[in-house]
Amino acid sequence: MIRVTNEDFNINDLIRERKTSEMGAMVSFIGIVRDDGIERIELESHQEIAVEELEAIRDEAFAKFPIKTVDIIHRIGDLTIGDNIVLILVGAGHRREAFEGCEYIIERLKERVPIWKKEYTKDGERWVH
Amino acid sequence: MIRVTNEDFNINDLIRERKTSEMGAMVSFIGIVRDDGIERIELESHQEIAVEELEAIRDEAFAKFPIKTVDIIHRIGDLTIGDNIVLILVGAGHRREAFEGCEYIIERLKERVPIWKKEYTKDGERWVH
Amino acid sequence: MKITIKAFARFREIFGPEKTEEIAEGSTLAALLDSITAGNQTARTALFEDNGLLRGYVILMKNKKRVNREEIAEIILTDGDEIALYPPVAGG
Amino acid sequence: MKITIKAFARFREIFGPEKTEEIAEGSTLAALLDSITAGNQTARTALFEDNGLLRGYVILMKNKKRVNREEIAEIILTDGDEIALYPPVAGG
Repeated sequence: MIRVTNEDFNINDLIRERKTSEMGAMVSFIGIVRDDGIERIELESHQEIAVEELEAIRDEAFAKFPIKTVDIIHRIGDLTIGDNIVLILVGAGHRREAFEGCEYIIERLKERVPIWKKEYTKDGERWVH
Repeated sequence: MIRVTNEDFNINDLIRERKTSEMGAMVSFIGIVRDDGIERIELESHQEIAVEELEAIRDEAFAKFPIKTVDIIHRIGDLTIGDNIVLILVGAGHRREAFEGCEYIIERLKERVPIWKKEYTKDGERWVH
Repeated sequence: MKITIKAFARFREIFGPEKTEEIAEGSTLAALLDSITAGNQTARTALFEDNGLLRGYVILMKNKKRVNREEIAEIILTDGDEIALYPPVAGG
Repeated sequence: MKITIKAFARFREIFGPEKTEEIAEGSTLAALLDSITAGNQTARTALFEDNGLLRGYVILMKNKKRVNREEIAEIILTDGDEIALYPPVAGG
């Protein structure tokens, strides 16, 4: 599942849905709104392209690593400290490829998926680069 | 939390409990019983030493990486295909150290924590080495 | 001919989220960028260096495909094309 | 003196989970291992190579601390010591 959404995610449910008998390892990455002196953030995407780009990254991960499942959920909209931003869940037969696949996806996501973040502090606002 | 237990774990709850405002990344590893032609497995530990060794590995991870939280839950007892075996959850300010900490812990766990696994197949049983 | 311009994040605040620009048939992408920044110093500074080169971080999409920045002076637009303007991405 | 032996996994199946071995005062760890495998070929083969050396994968714990395998002939046991026998671990 690839999703760019206002909704939060439930990692338990997703793990349960994704498990298959050939899966020995699942690695998840969760990005969270960290308190860097901010009050809240706003996430904006070019929705359609963001989904396409995430699908392309997923397909690259499948081609590069012997992994079984990939899910990527990226939230947009108003978020506050402690809120989930992104979930990447990779299932594989063995741990190494699950870790490698998950790291590959988050690195590529940060490089090229059209999602932007604006931070609101008590002194004003700024786009994150 | 370091635990060697018969009980299953709930990753959602653990993530919620562990989040702090300084945390930007959480990486989890879940080991699962994979179908390698087996019917079930039995996990045995030297409970007291296993917990001590996991605590030592946690402390090493804290010393090596700038991470904020570490939880390790390893199950013992009878498990079947698809059951969770182990959960490692690492929280950090940034993604790199969360991934590195989590991988460090699972590698060390496999090397030296006194836990053993017996596989039951339709043809018999064998200790995993 | 009509070209749709979509802009996001910081560029959305400068150019507006979406507008239609009327330019001459056969115009290049470079000409379109000149056109939408003409007489607007903030817009011009957002996209271009002082020397007139496209800023290194600007990402251009033509009909949902990323454009090679070296080719903006050669890319001929056609009626109905959609150009998206991205500032540096910051997801995750 | 009395030494407690705990054995795990495959070694538990061979030696039993826990037993008390009565050996002479001042015995070494090597002597204890000889004693618990005496007359039991399965037990002996589990811990030792044909040439009498401790198998490379055997892990010995003395009072919950890992023993350096090079030193088993020098380690003098005392009454109440606990020795644990581990086959190769396989957690995770």
